[in-house]
Amino acid sequence: MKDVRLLDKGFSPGKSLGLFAKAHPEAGGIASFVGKVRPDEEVKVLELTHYEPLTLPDMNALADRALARWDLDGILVHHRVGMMRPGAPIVLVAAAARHRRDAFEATDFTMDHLKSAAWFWKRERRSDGWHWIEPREADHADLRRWT
Amino acid sequence: MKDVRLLDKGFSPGKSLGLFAKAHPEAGGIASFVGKVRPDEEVKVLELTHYEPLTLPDMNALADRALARWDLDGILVHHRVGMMRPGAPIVLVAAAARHRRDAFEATDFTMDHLKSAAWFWKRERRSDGWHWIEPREADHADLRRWT
Amino acid sequence: MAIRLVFLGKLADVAGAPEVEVDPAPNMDGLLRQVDEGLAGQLETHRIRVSLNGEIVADGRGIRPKDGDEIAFLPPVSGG
Amino acid sequence: MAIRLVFLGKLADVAGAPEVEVDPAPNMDGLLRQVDEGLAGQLETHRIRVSLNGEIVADGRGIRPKDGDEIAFLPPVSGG
Repeated sequence: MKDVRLLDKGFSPGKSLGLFAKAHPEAGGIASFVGKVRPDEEVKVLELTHYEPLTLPDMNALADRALARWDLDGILVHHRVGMMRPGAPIVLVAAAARHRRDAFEATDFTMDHLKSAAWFWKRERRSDGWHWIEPREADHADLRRWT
Repeated sequence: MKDVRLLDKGFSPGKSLGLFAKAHPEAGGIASFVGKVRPDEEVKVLELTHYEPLTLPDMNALADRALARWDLDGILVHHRVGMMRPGAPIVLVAAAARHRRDAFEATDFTMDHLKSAAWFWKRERRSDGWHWIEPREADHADLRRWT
Repeated sequence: MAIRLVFLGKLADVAGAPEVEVDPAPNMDGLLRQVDEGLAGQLETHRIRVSLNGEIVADGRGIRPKDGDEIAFLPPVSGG
Repeated sequence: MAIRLVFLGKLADVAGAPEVEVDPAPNMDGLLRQVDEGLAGQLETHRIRVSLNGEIVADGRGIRPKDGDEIAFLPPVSGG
Protein backbone atom coordinates (compact mmCIF):
# COMPACT_ATOMS: atom_id res chain seq x y z
CA MET A 1 0.00 0.00 0.00
CA LYS A 2 2.54 2.58 1.16
CA ASP A 3 6.25 2.09 0.70
CA VAL A 4 8.19 5.14 1.94
CA ARG A 5 11.93 4.95 2.48
CA LEU A 6 15.08 6.95 2.95
CA LEU A 7 17.94 5.07 1.28
CA ASP A 8 21.54 5.64 2.23
CA LYS A 9 22.90 3.46 -0.60
CA GLY A 10 22.50 3.41 -4.37
CA PHE A 11 19.38 1.74 -5.76
CA SER A 12 17.94 0.56 -9.06
CA PRO A 13 14.66 2.36 -9.90
CA GLY A 14 13.82 -0.27 -12.53
CA LYS A 15 14.12 -3.08 -10.00
CA SER A 16 12.14 -1.17 -7.36
CA LEU A 17 9.39 -0.46 -9.89
CA GLY A 18 9.28 -4.12 -10.88
CA LEU A 19 8.77 -5.14 -7.24
CA PHE A 20 6.15 -2.42 -6.77
CA ALA A 21 4.25 -3.67 -9.83
CA LYS A 22 4.39 -7.24 -8.49
CA ALA A 23 3.05 -6.02 -5.15
CA HIS A 24 0.05 -4.45 -6.93
CA PRO A 25 -1.27 -6.99 -9.43
CA GLU A 26 -4.73 -5.43 -9.08
CA ALA A 27 -3.68 -2.02 -10.45
CA GLY A 28 -4.40 -1.23 -14.07
CA GLY A 29 -1.48 1.16 -14.33
CA ILE A 30 1.57 2.56 -12.61
CA ALA A 31 2.86 6.07 -13.14
CA SER A 32 6.33 6.88 -11.92
CA PHE A 33 9.06 9.46 -11.86
CA VAL A 34 12.79 8.88 -11.42
CA GLY A 35 14.94 11.88 -10.61
CA LYS A 36 18.67 11.69 -11.10
CA VAL A 37 21.55 13.79 -9.87
CA ARG A 38 22.03 16.19 -12.80
CA PRO A 39 25.07 15.25 -14.81
CA ASP A 40 27.36 18.23 -14.66
CA GLU A 41 31.04 18.03 -15.46
CA GLU A 42 31.75 20.59 -12.76
CA VAL A 43 30.13 18.55 -10.04
CA LYS A 44 32.10 15.72 -8.42
CA VAL A 45 29.68 14.71 -5.68
CA LEU A 46 26.26 15.71 -4.40
CA GLU A 47 25.51 15.35 -0.71
CA LEU A 48 21.97 15.23 0.59
CA THR A 49 21.33 15.87 4.27
CA HIS A 50 18.07 15.20 6.06
CA TYR A 51 16.83 15.67 9.62
CA GLU A 52 15.77 12.31 10.96
CA PRO A 53 12.93 13.44 13.27
CA LEU A 54 11.21 15.38 10.47
CA THR A 55 12.13 14.06 7.04
CA LEU A 56 10.76 10.51 7.06
CA PRO A 57 7.59 11.37 9.04
CA ASP A 58 6.88 14.19 6.58
CA MET A 59 7.43 11.86 3.60
CA ASN A 60 4.96 9.44 5.15
CA ALA A 61 2.47 12.23 5.75
CA LEU A 62 2.83 13.31 2.11
CA ALA A 63 2.19 9.76 0.89
CA ASP A 64 -0.90 9.64 3.12
CA ARG A 65 -2.19 12.86 1.58
CA ALA A 66 -1.81 11.38 -1.92
CA LEU A 67 -3.60 8.19 -0.81
CA ALA A 68 -6.43 10.28 0.64
CA ARG A 69 -6.78 12.51 -2.41
CA TRP A 70 -6.68 9.94 -5.22
CA ASP A 71 -8.02 6.44 -5.62
CA LEU A 72 -4.76 4.51 -5.44
CA ASP A 73 -3.86 0.89 -4.92
CA GLY A 74 -0.44 1.88 -3.67
CA ILE A 75 2.21 4.55 -3.51
CA LEU A 76 5.99 4.33 -3.37
CA VAL A 77 8.34 7.12 -2.30
CA HIS A 78 12.04 6.30 -2.16
CA HIS A 79 14.59 9.06 -1.60
CA ARG A 80 18.35 8.85 -1.37
CA VAL A 81 20.39 10.60 1.29
CA GLY A 82 24.17 10.83 1.63
CA MET A 83 26.80 11.17 -1.09
CA MET A 84 25.88 10.61 -4.74
CA ARG A 85 27.64 10.84 -8.08
CA PRO A 86 26.13 12.83 -10.96
CA GLY A 87 23.74 10.59 -12.90
CA ALA A 88 22.83 8.48 -9.87
CA PRO A 89 19.11 8.07 -9.10
CA ILE A 90 18.07 10.29 -6.21
CA VAL A 91 14.31 9.85 -6.02
CA LEU A 92 11.67 7.40 -7.22
CA VAL A 93 7.95 8.07 -6.83
CA ALA A 94 5.37 5.65 -8.18
CA ALA A 95 1.60 5.36 -7.86
CA ALA A 96 -0.47 2.30 -8.77
CA ALA A 97 -4.11 2.85 -9.57
CA ARG A 98 -7.05 1.41 -11.40
CA HIS A 99 -7.35 4.58 -13.46
CA ARG A 100 -4.47 6.22 -15.29
CA ARG A 101 -5.35 9.79 -14.30
CA ASP A 102 -5.22 9.00 -10.58
CA ALA A 103 -1.78 7.41 -10.95
CA PHE A 104 -0.41 10.37 -12.94
CA GLU A 105 -1.76 13.09 -10.69
CA ALA A 106 -0.70 11.39 -7.48
CA THR A 107 2.86 10.97 -8.80
CA ASP A 108 3.02 14.56 -10.04
CA PHE A 109 1.61 15.93 -6.74
CA THR A 110 4.00 13.87 -4.63
CA MET A 111 7.05 14.93 -6.67
CA ASP A 112 6.08 18.61 -6.47
CA HIS A 113 5.69 18.46 -2.70
CA LEU A 114 8.73 16.31 -2.17
CA LYS A 115 10.93 18.73 -4.09
CA SER A 116 9.67 21.87 -2.41
CA ALA A 117 8.43 20.92 0.99
CA ALA A 118 10.41 17.91 2.19
CA TRP A 119 13.32 18.42 4.53
CA PHE A 120 16.38 17.86 2.35
CA TRP A 121 19.42 20.05 1.99
CA LYS A 122 21.86 19.62 -0.87
CA ARG A 123 25.38 20.68 -1.43
CA GLU A 124 27.68 19.81 -4.29
CA ARG A 125 31.42 19.49 -4.43
CA ARG A 126 33.05 21.32 -7.33
CA SER A 127 36.71 21.75 -8.03
CA ASP A 128 36.71 24.80 -5.75
CA GLY A 129 34.96 23.08 -2.86
CA TRP A 130 31.44 22.57 -1.52
CA HIS A 131 28.48 24.74 -2.52
CA TRP A 132 25.01 24.71 -0.96
CA ILE A 133 22.10 24.58 -3.37
CA GLU A 134 19.46 27.24 -2.76
CA PRO A 135 15.69 26.91 -3.19
CA ARG A 136 14.34 27.32 -6.71
CA GLU A 137 11.39 29.61 -7.43
CA ALA A 138 10.11 27.13 -10.05
CA ASP A 139 9.50 24.58 -7.30
CA HIS A 140 7.24 26.98 -5.46
CA ALA A 141 5.34 27.66 -8.67
CA ASP A 142 4.89 23.91 -9.16
CA LEU A 143 3.53 23.65 -5.65
CA ARG A 144 0.93 26.36 -6.14
CA ARG A 145 -0.70 24.24 -8.88
CA TRP A 146 -2.22 22.03 -6.18
CA THR A 147 -3.87 24.63 -3.95
CA MET B 1 16.13 9.70 -28.73
CA LYS B 2 12.99 7.95 -29.96
CA ASP B 3 12.31 4.31 -29.18
CA VAL B 4 8.93 3.24 -30.58
CA ARG B 5 8.03 -0.44 -30.86
CA LEU B 6 5.23 -2.89 -31.30
CA LEU B 7 6.04 -6.00 -29.26
CA ASP B 8 4.50 -9.35 -30.01
CA LYS B 9 5.93 -11.02 -26.91
CA GLY B 10 5.84 -10.29 -23.17
CA PHE B 11 8.26 -7.69 -21.85
CA SER B 12 9.57 -6.33 -18.54
CA PRO B 13 8.77 -2.62 -18.12
CA GLY B 14 11.34 -2.33 -15.29
CA LYS B 15 14.09 -3.67 -17.51
CA SER B 16 13.06 -1.48 -20.47
CA LEU B 17 13.03 1.59 -18.21
CA GLY B 18 16.47 0.72 -16.88
CA LEU B 19 17.85 0.56 -20.43
CA PHE B 20 16.07 3.80 -21.35
CA ALA B 21 17.62 5.55 -18.32
CA LYS B 22 21.06 4.24 -19.30
CA ALA B 23 20.55 5.55 -22.82
CA HIS B 24 19.82 9.04 -21.43
CA PRO B 25 22.43 9.79 -18.80
CA GLU B 26 22.01 13.51 -19.56
CA ALA B 27 18.36 13.63 -18.45
CA GLY B 28 17.55 14.91 -14.97
CA GLY B 29 14.40 12.85 -14.76
CA ILE B 30 12.28 10.18 -16.35
CA ALA B 31 8.52 10.00 -16.08
CA SER B 32 6.80 6.82 -17.12
CA PHE B 33 3.55 4.96 -17.24
CA VAL B 34 3.01 1.21 -17.38
CA GLY B 35 -0.44 -0.04 -18.32
CA LYS B 36 -1.40 -3.60 -17.58
CA VAL B 37 -4.17 -5.83 -18.80
CA ARG B 38 -6.80 -5.32 -16.11
CA PRO B 39 -6.98 -8.30 -13.83
CA ASP B 40 -10.48 -9.63 -14.13
CA GLU B 41 -11.47 -13.11 -13.08
CA GLU B 42 -13.91 -13.32 -15.96
CA VAL B 43 -11.28 -12.63 -18.59
CA LYS B 44 -9.06 -15.47 -19.77
CA VAL B 45 -7.16 -13.70 -22.56
CA LEU B 46 -6.99 -10.27 -24.15
CA GLU B 47 -6.15 -10.02 -27.83
CA LEU B 48 -4.87 -6.80 -29.34
CA THR B 49 -5.01 -6.35 -33.10
CA HIS B 50 -3.25 -3.61 -35.03
CA TYR B 51 -3.07 -2.62 -38.69
CA GLU B 52 0.53 -2.73 -39.77
CA PRO B 53 0.50 0.10 -42.36
CA LEU B 54 -1.03 2.56 -39.89
CA THR B 55 -0.34 1.62 -36.28
CA LEU B 56 3.44 1.88 -36.03
CA PRO B 57 3.73 4.96 -38.30
CA ASP B 58 1.07 6.69 -36.18
CA MET B 59 2.89 5.77 -32.94
CA ASN B 60 6.05 7.28 -34.42
CA ALA B 61 4.17 10.41 -35.45
CA LEU B 62 2.76 10.71 -31.93
CA ALA B 63 6.23 10.41 -30.41
CA ASP B 64 7.43 13.11 -32.81
CA ARG B 65 4.63 15.41 -31.68
CA ALA B 66 5.66 14.95 -28.06
CA LEU B 67 9.32 15.62 -28.96
CA ALA B 68 8.29 18.79 -30.80
CA ARG B 69 6.03 20.05 -28.02
CA TRP B 70 8.25 19.47 -24.97
CA ASP B 71 11.94 19.77 -24.34
CA LEU B 72 12.82 16.09 -24.11
CA ASP B 73 16.04 14.13 -24.20
CA GLY B 74 14.18 11.05 -25.31
CA ILE B 75 10.86 9.28 -25.52
CA LEU B 76 9.96 5.61 -25.39
CA VAL B 77 6.68 4.08 -26.56
CA HIS B 78 6.36 0.30 -26.36
CA HIS B 79 3.03 -1.39 -27.01
CA ARG B 80 2.11 -5.04 -26.97
CA VAL B 81 0.05 -6.71 -29.67
CA GLY B 82 -1.26 -10.27 -29.78
CA MET B 83 -2.58 -12.42 -26.92
CA MET B 84 -2.06 -11.38 -23.31
CA ARG B 85 -3.06 -12.67 -19.91
CA PRO B 86 -4.72 -10.38 -17.36
CA GLY B 87 -2.02 -8.60 -15.34
CA ALA B 88 0.49 -8.61 -18.20
CA PRO B 89 2.06 -5.26 -19.17
CA ILE B 90 0.46 -3.89 -22.32
CA VAL B 91 2.02 -0.45 -22.72
CA LEU B 92 5.06 1.46 -21.48
CA VAL B 93 5.55 5.16 -22.18
CA ALA B 94 8.53 7.05 -20.79
CA ALA B 95 9.96 10.51 -21.34
CA ALA B 96 13.41 11.68 -20.29
CA ALA B 97 13.92 15.40 -19.81
CA ARG B 98 16.03 17.95 -18.06
CA HIS B 99 12.94 19.33 -16.33
CA ARG B 100 10.41 17.25 -14.49
CA ARG B 101 7.34 19.03 -15.85
CA ASP B 102 8.32 18.32 -19.46
CA ALA B 103 8.76 14.62 -18.71
CA PHE B 104 5.40 14.36 -16.92
CA GLU B 105 3.39 16.23 -19.51
CA ALA B 106 4.92 14.41 -22.47
CA THR B 107 4.16 11.03 -20.87
CA ASP B 108 0.61 12.03 -19.98
CA PHE B 109 -0.02 13.45 -23.47
CA THR B 110 1.37 10.38 -25.20
CA MET B 111 -0.70 7.99 -23.08
CA ASP B 112 -3.90 9.94 -23.71
CA HIS B 113 -3.34 9.92 -27.44
CA LEU B 114 -2.21 6.31 -27.59
CA LYS B 115 -5.30 5.14 -25.76
CA SER B 116 -7.76 7.12 -27.82
CA ALA B 117 -6.22 7.70 -31.18
CA ALA B 118 -3.87 4.83 -31.95
CA TRP B 119 -5.03 1.99 -34.14
CA PHE B 120 -5.57 -0.89 -31.73
CA TRP B 121 -8.60 -3.10 -31.40
CA LYS B 122 -9.14 -5.29 -28.36
CA ARG B 123 -11.23 -8.29 -27.65
CA GLU B 124 -11.33 -10.47 -24.58
CA ARG B 125 -12.14 -14.09 -24.16
CA ARG B 126 -14.57 -14.83 -21.37
CA SER B 127 -16.13 -18.15 -20.45
CA ASP B 128 -18.86 -17.47 -23.04
CA GLY B 129 -16.48 -16.56 -25.86
CA TRP B 130 -14.85 -13.49 -27.38
CA HIS B 131 -16.09 -9.94 -26.80
CA TRP B 132 -14.92 -6.80 -28.57
CA ILE B 133 -14.10 -3.83 -26.35
CA GLU B 134 -15.81 -0.61 -27.38
CA PRO B 135 -14.38 2.92 -27.18
CA ARG B 136 -14.65 4.64 -23.80
CA GLU B 137 -16.01 8.18 -23.52
CA ALA B 138 -13.47 8.92 -20.72
CA ASP B 139 -10.66 8.50 -23.25
CA HIS B 140 -12.13 11.19 -25.46
CA ALA B 141 -12.46 13.51 -22.47
CA ASP B 142 -8.77 12.87 -21.64
CA LEU B 143 -7.86 13.77 -25.18
CA ARG B 144 -9.71 17.07 -25.14
CA ARG B 145 -7.41 18.26 -22.33
CA TRP B 146 -4.67 18.82 -24.90
CA THR B 147 -6.50 20.92 -27.48
CA MET C 1 -4.69 -8.73 -60.01
CA ALA C 2 -7.38 -7.92 -57.47
CA ILE C 3 -8.22 -5.51 -54.69
CA ARG C 4 -7.65 -6.48 -51.09
CA LEU C 5 -10.19 -5.44 -48.48
CA VAL C 6 -8.99 -5.55 -44.86
CA PHE C 7 -11.45 -5.60 -41.95
CA LEU C 8 -10.21 -4.56 -38.53
CA GLY C 9 -11.70 -5.18 -35.11
CA LYS C 10 -15.16 -6.61 -35.03
CA LEU C 11 -15.66 -5.97 -38.74
CA ALA C 12 -13.49 -9.06 -39.27
CA ASP C 13 -16.13 -11.11 -37.43
CA VAL C 14 -18.92 -9.67 -39.58
CA ALA C 15 -16.91 -10.26 -42.75
CA GLY C 16 -16.01 -13.77 -41.64
CA ALA C 17 -12.31 -13.12 -42.33
CA PRO C 18 -9.77 -10.39 -41.62
CA GLU C 19 -9.32 -9.80 -45.33
CA VAL C 20 -10.80 -10.74 -48.70
CA GLU C 21 -9.82 -10.19 -52.29
CA VAL C 22 -12.45 -8.78 -54.61
CA ASP C 23 -12.53 -8.06 -58.31
CA PRO C 24 -11.78 -4.58 -59.55
CA ALA C 25 -14.73 -2.24 -59.81
CA PRO C 26 -15.02 1.41 -60.79
CA ASN C 27 -16.07 2.53 -57.31
CA MET C 28 -16.54 1.49 -53.69
CA ASP C 29 -20.14 0.38 -54.22
CA GLY C 30 -18.89 -2.02 -56.84
CA LEU C 31 -16.43 -3.52 -54.37
CA LEU C 32 -18.87 -3.74 -51.49
CA ARG C 33 -21.48 -5.43 -53.63
CA GLN C 34 -19.08 -8.40 -53.68
CA VAL C 35 -19.02 -8.80 -49.89
CA ASP C 36 -21.57 -9.86 -47.31
CA GLU C 37 -24.62 -7.63 -47.30
CA GLY C 38 -24.64 -7.24 -43.51
CA LEU C 39 -21.07 -6.04 -43.69
CA ALA C 40 -21.87 -3.48 -46.37
CA GLY C 41 -24.61 -2.19 -44.04
CA GLN C 42 -22.20 -1.95 -41.11
CA LEU C 43 -19.75 0.01 -43.21
CA GLU C 44 -22.52 2.54 -43.90
CA THR C 45 -23.92 2.99 -40.46
CA HIS C 46 -20.93 2.88 -38.12
CA ARG C 47 -18.19 5.42 -37.69
CA ILE C 48 -15.84 3.47 -39.91
CA ARG C 49 -12.67 5.13 -41.22
CA VAL C 50 -11.23 3.97 -44.51
CA SER C 51 -7.57 3.71 -45.41
CA LEU C 52 -6.25 3.36 -48.95
CA ASN C 53 -2.81 1.78 -49.20
CA GLY C 54 -1.91 2.83 -45.65
CA GLU C 55 -3.31 6.37 -45.80
CA ILE C 56 -6.55 7.43 -44.15
CA VAL C 57 -8.88 8.97 -46.75
CA ALA C 58 -11.40 11.67 -45.92
CA ASP C 59 -14.09 10.23 -48.16
CA GLY C 60 -14.08 6.44 -48.37
CA ARG C 61 -17.04 6.40 -50.74
CA GLY C 62 -15.13 8.53 -53.23
CA ILE C 63 -12.29 6.04 -53.71
CA ARG C 64 -11.63 5.00 -57.33
CA PRO C 65 -10.08 1.57 -56.75
CA LYS C 66 -7.12 0.43 -58.85
CA ASP C 67 -5.73 -3.05 -59.27
CA GLY C 68 -3.50 -4.02 -56.35
CA ASP C 69 -4.99 -1.48 -53.95
CA GLU C 70 -5.40 -2.37 -50.29
CA ILE C 71 -8.45 -0.80 -48.68
CA ALA C 72 -8.85 -1.15 -44.93
CA PHE C 73 -11.99 -0.56 -42.88
CA LEU C 74 -11.24 0.70 -39.39
CA PRO C 75 -13.93 0.77 -36.70
CA PRO C 76 -13.46 3.07 -33.68
CA VAL C 77 -10.49 1.89 -31.60
CA SER C 78 -11.07 0.18 -28.27
CA GLY C 79 -10.77 2.13 -25.02
CA GLY C 80 -8.13 1.38 -22.45
CA MET D 1 21.87 17.53 31.14
CA ALA D 2 22.06 20.04 28.36
CA ILE D 3 20.19 21.27 25.35
CA ARG D 4 21.14 20.09 21.89
CA LEU D 5 21.06 22.57 19.02
CA VAL D 6 21.03 21.04 15.52
CA PHE D 7 21.99 23.07 12.46
CA LEU D 8 20.84 21.88 9.06
CA GLY D 9 22.08 22.79 5.60
CA LYS D 10 24.51 25.66 5.41
CA LEU D 11 23.82 26.66 8.99
CA ALA D 12 26.07 23.76 9.94
CA ASP D 13 28.92 25.49 8.11
CA VAL D 14 28.25 28.76 9.90
CA ALA D 15 28.00 27.00 13.23
CA GLY D 16 31.15 25.01 12.50
CA ALA D 17 29.39 21.74 13.41
CA PRO D 18 26.07 20.05 12.66
CA GLU D 19 25.16 20.15 16.35
CA VAL D 20 26.31 21.61 19.66
CA GLU D 21 25.26 21.17 23.23
CA VAL D 22 24.59 24.31 25.21
CA ASP D 23 23.72 24.96 28.82
CA PRO D 24 20.10 25.42 29.80
CA ALA D 25 18.76 28.94 29.64
CA PRO D 26 15.29 30.37 30.25
CA ASN D 27 14.75 31.37 26.64
CA MET D 28 16.10 31.16 23.09
CA ASP D 29 18.21 34.29 23.45
CA GLY D 30 19.99 32.66 26.36
CA LEU D 31 20.81 29.63 24.20
CA LEU D 32 21.92 31.60 21.17
CA ARG D 33 24.19 33.79 23.27
CA GLN D 34 26.29 30.64 23.75
CA VAL D 35 26.86 30.10 20.02
CA ASP D 36 28.79 31.95 17.35
CA GLU D 37 27.60 35.53 16.94
CA GLY D 38 27.47 35.31 13.15
CA LEU D 39 25.21 32.27 13.47
CA ALA D 40 22.86 34.06 15.85
CA GLY D 41 22.62 36.81 13.23
CA GLN D 42 21.84 34.31 10.47
CA LEU D 43 19.08 32.77 12.55
CA GLU D 44 17.50 36.21 12.83
CA THR D 45 17.69 37.32 9.25
CA HIS D 46 17.00 34.22 7.18
CA ARG D 47 13.79 32.31 6.74
CA ILE D 48 14.80 29.73 9.30
CA ARG D 49 12.21 27.33 10.70
CA VAL D 50 12.68 25.94 14.17
CA SER D 51 11.75 22.48 15.37
CA LEU D 52 11.49 21.47 19.02
CA ASN D 53 11.92 17.74 19.65
CA GLY D 54 10.88 16.87 16.12
CA GLU D 55 7.91 19.24 15.85
CA ILE D 56 7.99 22.47 13.88
CA VAL D 57 7.07 25.38 16.14
CA ALA D 58 5.31 28.49 14.90
CA ASP D 59 7.35 30.86 17.05
CA GLY D 60 10.97 29.77 17.57
CA ARG D 61 11.75 32.79 19.71
CA GLY D 62 9.00 31.84 22.13
CA ILE D 63 10.49 28.47 23.06
CA ARG D 64 11.09 27.88 26.76
CA PRO D 65 13.90 25.33 26.61
CA LYS D 66 13.94 22.41 29.03
CA ASP D 67 16.83 20.07 29.85
CA GLY D 68 17.24 17.38 27.19
CA ASP D 69 15.41 19.32 24.48
CA GLU D 70 16.60 19.10 20.90
CA ILE D 71 16.14 22.31 18.95
CA ALA D 72 16.81 22.21 15.21
CA PHE D 73 17.31 25.18 12.89
CA LEU D 74 16.10 24.49 9.36
CA PRO D 75 16.98 26.80 6.49
CA PRO D 76 14.85 26.72 3.31
CA VAL D 77 15.21 23.35 1.59
CA SER D 78 17.23 23.04 -1.60
CA GLY D 79 15.47 23.02 -4.95
CA GLY D 80 15.55 20.05 -7.24
